[in-house]
Amino acid sequence: MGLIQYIVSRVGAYLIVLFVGVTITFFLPRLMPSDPIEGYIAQMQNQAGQSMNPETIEELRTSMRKLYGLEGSIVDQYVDYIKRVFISFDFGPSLASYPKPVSEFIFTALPWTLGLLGTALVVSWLIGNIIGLVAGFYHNSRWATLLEIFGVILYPIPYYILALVLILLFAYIWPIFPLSTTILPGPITWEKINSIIYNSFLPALTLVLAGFGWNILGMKALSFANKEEGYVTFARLKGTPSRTIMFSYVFRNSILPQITALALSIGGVFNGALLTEILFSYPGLGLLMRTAIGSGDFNLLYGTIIMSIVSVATAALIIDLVYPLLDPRIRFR
Amino acid sequence: MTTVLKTEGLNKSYRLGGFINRVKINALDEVNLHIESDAPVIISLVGESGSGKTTLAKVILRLVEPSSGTATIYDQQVAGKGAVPSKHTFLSSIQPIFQNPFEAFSAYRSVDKYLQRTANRINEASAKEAELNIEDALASVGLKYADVKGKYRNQFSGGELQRISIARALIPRPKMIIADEPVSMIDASLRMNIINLFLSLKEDYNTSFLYITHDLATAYYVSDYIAVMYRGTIVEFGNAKSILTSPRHPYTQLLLDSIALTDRKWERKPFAASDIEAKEFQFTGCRFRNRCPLAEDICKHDRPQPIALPDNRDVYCHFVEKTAQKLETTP
Amino acid sequence: MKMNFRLKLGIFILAFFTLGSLILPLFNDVDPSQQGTYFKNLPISGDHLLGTNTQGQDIFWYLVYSVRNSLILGVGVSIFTTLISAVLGLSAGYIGGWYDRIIMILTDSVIAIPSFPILIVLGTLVRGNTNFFILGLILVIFGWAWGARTVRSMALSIREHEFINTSRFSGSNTVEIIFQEIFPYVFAYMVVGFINSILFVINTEAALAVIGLSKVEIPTLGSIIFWALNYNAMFIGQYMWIVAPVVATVVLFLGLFLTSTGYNQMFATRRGHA
Amino acid sequence: QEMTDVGTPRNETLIFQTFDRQTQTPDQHNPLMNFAIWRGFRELGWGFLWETDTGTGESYPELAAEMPIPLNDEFTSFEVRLKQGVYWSDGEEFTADDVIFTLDAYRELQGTSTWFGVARINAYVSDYEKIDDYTVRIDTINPAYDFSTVLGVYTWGSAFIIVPEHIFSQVDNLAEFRNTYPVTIGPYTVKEFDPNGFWQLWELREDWERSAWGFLDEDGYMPQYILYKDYGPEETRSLSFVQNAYDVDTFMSPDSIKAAQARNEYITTFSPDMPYHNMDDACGYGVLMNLQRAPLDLPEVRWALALSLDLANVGINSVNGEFVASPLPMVDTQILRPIYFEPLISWLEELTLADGYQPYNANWSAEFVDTLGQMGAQDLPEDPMNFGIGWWKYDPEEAGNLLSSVGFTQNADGIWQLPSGEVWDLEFVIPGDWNKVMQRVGFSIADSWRRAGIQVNVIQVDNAEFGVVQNTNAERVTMLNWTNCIFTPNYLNSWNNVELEYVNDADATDTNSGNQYQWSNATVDQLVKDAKQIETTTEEFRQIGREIIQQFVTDMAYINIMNIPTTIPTNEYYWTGFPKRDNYYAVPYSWWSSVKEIVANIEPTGR
Amino acid sequence: MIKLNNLVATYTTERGQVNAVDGINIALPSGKIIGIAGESGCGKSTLLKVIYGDLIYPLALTSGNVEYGFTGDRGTEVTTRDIKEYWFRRISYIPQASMSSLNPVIRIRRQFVDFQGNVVDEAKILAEVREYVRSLDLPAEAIDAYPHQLSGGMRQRIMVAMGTFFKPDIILADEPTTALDVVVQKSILMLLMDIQEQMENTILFVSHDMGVHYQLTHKMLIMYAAKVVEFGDSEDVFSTSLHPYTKMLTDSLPTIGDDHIREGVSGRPPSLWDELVGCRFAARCPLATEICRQQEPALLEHKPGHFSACHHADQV
Ligand SMILES: Nc1ncnc2c1ncn2[C@@H]1O[C@H](COP(=O)(O)OP(=O)(O)OP(=O)(O)O)[C@@H](O)[C@H]1O
Ligand SMILES: Nc1ncnc2c1ncn2[C@@H]1O[C@H](COP(=O)(O)OP(=O)(O)OP(=O)(O)O)[C@@H](O)[C@H]1O
Ligand SMILES: [Mg+2]
Ligand SMILES: [Mg+2]
Repeated sequence: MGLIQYIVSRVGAYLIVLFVGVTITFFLPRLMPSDPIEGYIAQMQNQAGQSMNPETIEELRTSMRKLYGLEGSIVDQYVDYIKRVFISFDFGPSLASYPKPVSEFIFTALPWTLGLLGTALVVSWLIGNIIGLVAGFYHNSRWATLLEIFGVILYPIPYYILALVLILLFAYIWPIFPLSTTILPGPITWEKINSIIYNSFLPALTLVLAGFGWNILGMKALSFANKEEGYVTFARLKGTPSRTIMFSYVFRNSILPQITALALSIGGVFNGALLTEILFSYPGLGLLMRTAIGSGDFNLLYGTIIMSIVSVATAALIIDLVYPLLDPRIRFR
Repeated sequence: MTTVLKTEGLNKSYRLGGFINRVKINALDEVNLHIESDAPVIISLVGESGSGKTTLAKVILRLVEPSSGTATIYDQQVAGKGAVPSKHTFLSSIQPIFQNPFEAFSAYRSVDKYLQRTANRINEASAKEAELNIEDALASVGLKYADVKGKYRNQFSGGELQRISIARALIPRPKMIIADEPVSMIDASLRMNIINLFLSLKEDYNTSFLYITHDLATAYYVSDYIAVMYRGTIVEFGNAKSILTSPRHPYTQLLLDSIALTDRKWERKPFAASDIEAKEFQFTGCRFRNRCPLAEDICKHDRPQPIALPDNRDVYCHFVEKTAQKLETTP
Repeated sequence: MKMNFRLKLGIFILAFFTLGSLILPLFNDVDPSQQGTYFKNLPISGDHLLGTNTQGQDIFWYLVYSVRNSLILGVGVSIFTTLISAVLGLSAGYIGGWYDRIIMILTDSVIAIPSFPILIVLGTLVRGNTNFFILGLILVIFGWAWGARTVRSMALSIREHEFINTSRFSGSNTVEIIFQEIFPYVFAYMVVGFINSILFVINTEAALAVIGLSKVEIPTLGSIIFWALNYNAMFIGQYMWIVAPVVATVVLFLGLFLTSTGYNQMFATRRGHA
Repeated sequence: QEMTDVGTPRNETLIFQTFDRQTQTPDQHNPLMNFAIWRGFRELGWGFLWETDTGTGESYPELAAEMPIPLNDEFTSFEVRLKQGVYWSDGEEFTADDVIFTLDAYRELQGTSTWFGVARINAYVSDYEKIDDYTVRIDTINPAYDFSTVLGVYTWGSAFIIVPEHIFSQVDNLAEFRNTYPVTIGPYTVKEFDPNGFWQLWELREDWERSAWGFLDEDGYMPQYILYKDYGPEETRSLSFVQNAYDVDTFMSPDSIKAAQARNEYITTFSPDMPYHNMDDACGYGVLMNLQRAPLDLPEVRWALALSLDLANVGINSVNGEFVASPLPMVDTQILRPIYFEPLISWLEELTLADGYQPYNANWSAEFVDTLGQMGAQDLPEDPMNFGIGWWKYDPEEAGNLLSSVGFTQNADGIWQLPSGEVWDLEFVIPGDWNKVMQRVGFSIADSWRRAGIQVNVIQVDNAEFGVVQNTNAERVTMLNWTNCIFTPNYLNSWNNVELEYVNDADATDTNSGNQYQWSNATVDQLVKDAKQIETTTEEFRQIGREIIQQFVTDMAYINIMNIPTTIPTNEYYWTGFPKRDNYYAVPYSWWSSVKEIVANIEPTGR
Repeated sequence: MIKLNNLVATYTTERGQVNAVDGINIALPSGKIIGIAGESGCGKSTLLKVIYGDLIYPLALTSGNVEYGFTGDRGTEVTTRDIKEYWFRRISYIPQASMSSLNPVIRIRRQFVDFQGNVVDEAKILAEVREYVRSLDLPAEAIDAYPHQLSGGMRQRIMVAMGTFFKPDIILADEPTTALDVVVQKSILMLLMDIQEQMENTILFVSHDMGVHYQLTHKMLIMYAAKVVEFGDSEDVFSTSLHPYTKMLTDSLPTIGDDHIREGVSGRPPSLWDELVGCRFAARCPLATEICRQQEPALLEHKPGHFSACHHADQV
């Protein structure tokens, strides 16, 4: 298979994954018993503290159906939807916050989620892999074992509890970080960036601590196995310093599967976003998703889920395309 | 007459390298071999490292799909379009000995498992028979079953593993064994035992061999036929004894000249082996032309066609007539 | 076969948890999940080894049942996810071609779709009619893809090794090659995946309880934590309520981890590696 | 000087925890569309024709100069006189033109607006006319005894929000106008807000005294800044509260409040003794049942559920014993108790079920106080009636009798089976963790039913689905709900459609549009129809109310449980003068009209 | 002089312990190419490992030590204890498996320098490497490639270059040409010979190919079943061997043009697991007598510089 064919086939698979994802995303929420409009009407009645008479409700219902584009058969809606998403990346208006378009929500939230969770993901991936590497490489050393046990103890602690403990420590008992996120509006200045970093530090730290455990385990297994390879033995026989062996040999060779894992775990970011954002009042896609579900806002839900699908699939595609640069042995067949 | 081995226009190309500097390598380039015989035969395949010997073996073993062409073993087409031999007959008639004995067994399975599987599956032997089959096969390569049992590949020396590989291939008593450098890691004394074993298998069980080797002396000792390969092409093919005693292709001659003998020391003159392997694979004409003392313009453009000589061999050289006398083999 | 210290300690921890949580309930006849059985917020005492919580339940007994249920669920689900990912990943990697492509599109789709919102939707569909079986099924559905993808990529490179061919010429069939030749190479990685999956199940179960896919009334490590958090246990000084399940989870995981790495090491030693 | 997170002096900023944590529409301040409702917009930025005094439940004129003047005997035409000298924040005067423009806009936006008020007013008002700059006439479709609460404010809701004509008339498409930094008529203007919707900062107008409700203030002092901000879920919020980061919380659970008080002496609750919190919320928690669907169509079964509900245990386990029980289908508040509860006590004591059983436990509160005492609770009130007038007996045995009487049986495990012999698997919908207190109450109820041998299947659902279950018969078996929101003695706001014509089939999938109990009771139907023809402040109107209540109880149309324990702790480090039991001038809630009164009444401590 | 003092090296396995080098006591002259031959599994590689000082689990040195005949940085005689410090600077190792001995993901040139610890001036070292590689008539581009881009022969030559770059005193080569064709093999051997001539280092060269030994070596060391059975000048060993096993090794091979049937050595080498008494070759030896089965022959200097461990050395 030639290079072009390889790229074409990867991109093809990418599009199919997107398509399958988008389709599942479209149909599943339709099965939800909570009709967004009914939910909305109920909410209105609660807000008002007064019940409306049936005629008013009926009127509201029809006009909202029209507004939200929920008319027509489900097939029509689907075709229309696929067209809009794939051609103009338009998810329609939010149902709960009509007429604000979903894309506007997403574009406000996305940078926050990517900024915080992306950074935390990469950092914890790096730390986890390095600890895993050391633990696998020096598996007989006491220090490495200690480091590994530390990771292994931290790892199973439920995220939420870990976060609470950190909050207690660093925002309450020893208040060097804020308890809740405050982000001031206005143009990006140094001051603002500083404030964002200050406000994001604790959530990021939690994500990092909670995240690297898995990388430790994976990397340890990989590097432990990699140590048996002939070139590692030979490097040792060359008298190569063990640090060099560890990084240039064992690490460079075991990191490849971990890179794939990193790309795929971007999906986890969107799940992880949820808890973090709730706990730290941090703006982002996770909270948006939660709101969308809570209020039965299909359009917003689609938007966020598709955003997530696109990110993961794109990351995986990029990794696949870049992989040959990382692994010179790759041959296309 | 049975067609013991026949390849017709066999081609196999690989692509090497990354995105930018990718090269195509014709590891097999129009390989045509044909041997008809009622008696079992031993065919040696010799040549430069990387010249496509293993590739040819793998095509015959159905492990590599040829880019084009066909291969036939004992009247049965095994490779190329339309080859669908039944699995069991195929396995019981052809068995391989792989080149790198360290790679031939999993690091996670003790090597005797492979022997047992072969005995159980291909011989369809009962547990007891299997035990005997294995015992026999190992004994014929100088090993004791008890020393092999339960051990993993890194607990053997290279030669031991190679012998175990051979023993495994012997268990089904196949019609043809494809032996890819089966004795490269075995000491001289045992090596002869194994080579003699091949001969007696040929006598007693009618087993034919495709014997891939760098050891030209043993090739001379056992083979009926020999094929010499260079960069994916056959350069000389035919009767083993005559080719090895009077080579007619310049490469064969170079090869024979490079043997480390035990009675005559090499002349210590500057010696540069070719290294631009990938480049030579790209040549349109004769691939040996860069190192050939006879090379002329025609060698650049025309792939030499086989010239059949009366002593039952084909030589792929434009200047066969000039090679009858010994050449200066400085490339 | 000589066991190393790691393995011994790991097996000891696992045995302790398994036996403890299976046997102890035989000596108890109070439903630990019933509210208001005792006065609330009682301190640690001989009657209540870990005190009682804000709902008037005995924390120790609740924990014992929780460990049992979580272990059963975790191990059950992990066996299936691991099996599925092994079978699909290895076969896709080994067999390749169309089969591989279809499996991979399936895997990638499952991976790319964020599970949480979908689970919530499922939760509303199942509408409280859940039991451990449905819960397990859902966890399996969302748990296999990751493993499958990694295992496949490993299988892709392993199938190029010569011993695969040796095995084939020894008469092994595809299934045997996948499980006897390729599988051992991914085994260590899968064991890690397996214990990770147990942890995933324990932690996800609580989240699923919240969205109605599991029942928070049934004692599990997840539900204890759910309740402790719901009552802000850490802040109101009910430390045992929250510390006990976390310590249990951590120790349990440590047990799994030590067992798996200890075993790997033992096997490596057996194969003659340091 | 200490500053807040948003850069204002802390001691000049009054800070509320937001009600809904985050809003999706922080920049949306156009009241003709759905807007950021929990950020003080309606309370601080706006004004209405009439407001509700949350302390007494009475309406009073705000933008109007006086209460509406009925122009005919049918009560369908009213003259509304406006105050003079009220100004918008940009200096324009408020006049009848604004009212007329708004009414016009409501008409125009019918069908395109997502604001419920538009539909509500259009279905209510038939005609209107400007009489002069400060007078308008408004006609209604039906007799409108509730004119001042519909065109004004009912406790917290307001359907009619008057917009500045001089701004809105410049806008092309009102349905897409966001009005991000609005011209307000209240004393505050939006200074800044979080684009992500976590906070919003209000600043006092310089001319606040000529704003819609500047007159409420008596001492000439109002806080310079008011911040609505989310301090996270309870786990982290309670920490912030201890650190004096904000002043007024919303629904913190009783256990956390106690723990917070132990750490910070400035944290106070509504009352110094139990139950510490204000229970004057308009709504109560109750179990809503599908009265159409077997076996819940049988009053015996419904009574059995009520009698196997161990309220003392539920209250202790879920809300630490801090609640007010109410056996009647309304909340037991300072306003309602004298009117509806006290007159019915003797009737409750004599109430007998068909089998002669007397379900009422008048001693419930006293017994409850006893239990609390045994458990070591402190600050128990001298009058047990603080926990309510009483509740139903906890008597699973009688519940069993009732069930047996309609053919139920118990299996070997003691689980109740339907007359058909199948296990009775009762579906019980409760809110998920978006409403923790209800969630806990729900699980506790389920627990006590289970102990009585009833197999309960608890389903936690999300906000949106909860609304659907609430409004769709097909989805509902039983659910824990906040319901029956009656704040003023005018019960019609909740009961105006408990009428037969609104009852759907047991399995109807359409949304119900009235009679939320789906209760068909001909007597009540008639009573409601009668009540609609009567002035709401009369004794006759209230007598009808008591009769309806009796019907509710006898039928056990729904099991009312307790007033919503609206636990609003305050932190008095920076501000003091919040409404407390001994200083009760308004309900203490930060999302009701009471905010106006609170803002006008509080004082800085100078710290 | 490299002194092997009474070496016993043991492998630990599940089944127990096995001595793969069992009492080797001999002095090897410096500055010579010493060939090592013997049946497969007799402990040649193990001996090299021991000499190299690569004693990690499961291999351990049960007794004895090696003196390398040079003094180390601390001015003391280097022995097995501290030889590790001199790896690749004064003693180097060329393994057989060039295929798997090079890191597939980094370029050759990095692998050329990464064993030197903290390289101060990498550019300078690289230039030296380049110069050295060129001086060996290897294409300089080769070191810029990834291993998989090179042919087996080229990789093996790179290994030779790598192993000799620091002009070590001792070079251990374990079957470095086994997998290569004779043309390439010849080029590598010539390369080694040239290097040795220039640097005068000691090369221990393991091979099964007696022809190679004949071409290359100055001295021969023959092993059988974990023991040394013969040691002497190559000329002597090939022409007048003093051990029947050596004789079999040299005689059993066929030559081109000679159509005689060759017999291998009958029987099989003893398993190292068994208890071994007497001469280990006795079972297969045509000269074996009772004494051979009873008593283990010592390695004796039968002629000046020519050692043999055979009771019947005179009859060979
Ligand atoms: N899977 C493969 N992908 C790409 N190229 C390959 C592959 N296998 C072999 N080649 C290339 O094809 C050529 C022929 O290889 P092959 O292994 O057949 O040679 P050989 O004659 O067996 O060599 P040797 O004597 O070293 O075993 C070589 O250049 C090799 O690099
Ligand atoms: N890691 C190991 N564990 C256990 N036994 C081993 C190990 N490596 C080698 N052996 C055993 O030690 C003996 C000597 O092995 P060694 O590799 O030194 O032989 P060799 O002479 O180099 O053989 P070859 O010529 O085949 O390479 C053999 O019997 C072998 O089975
Ligand atoms: Mg080959
Ligand atoms: Mg060896």
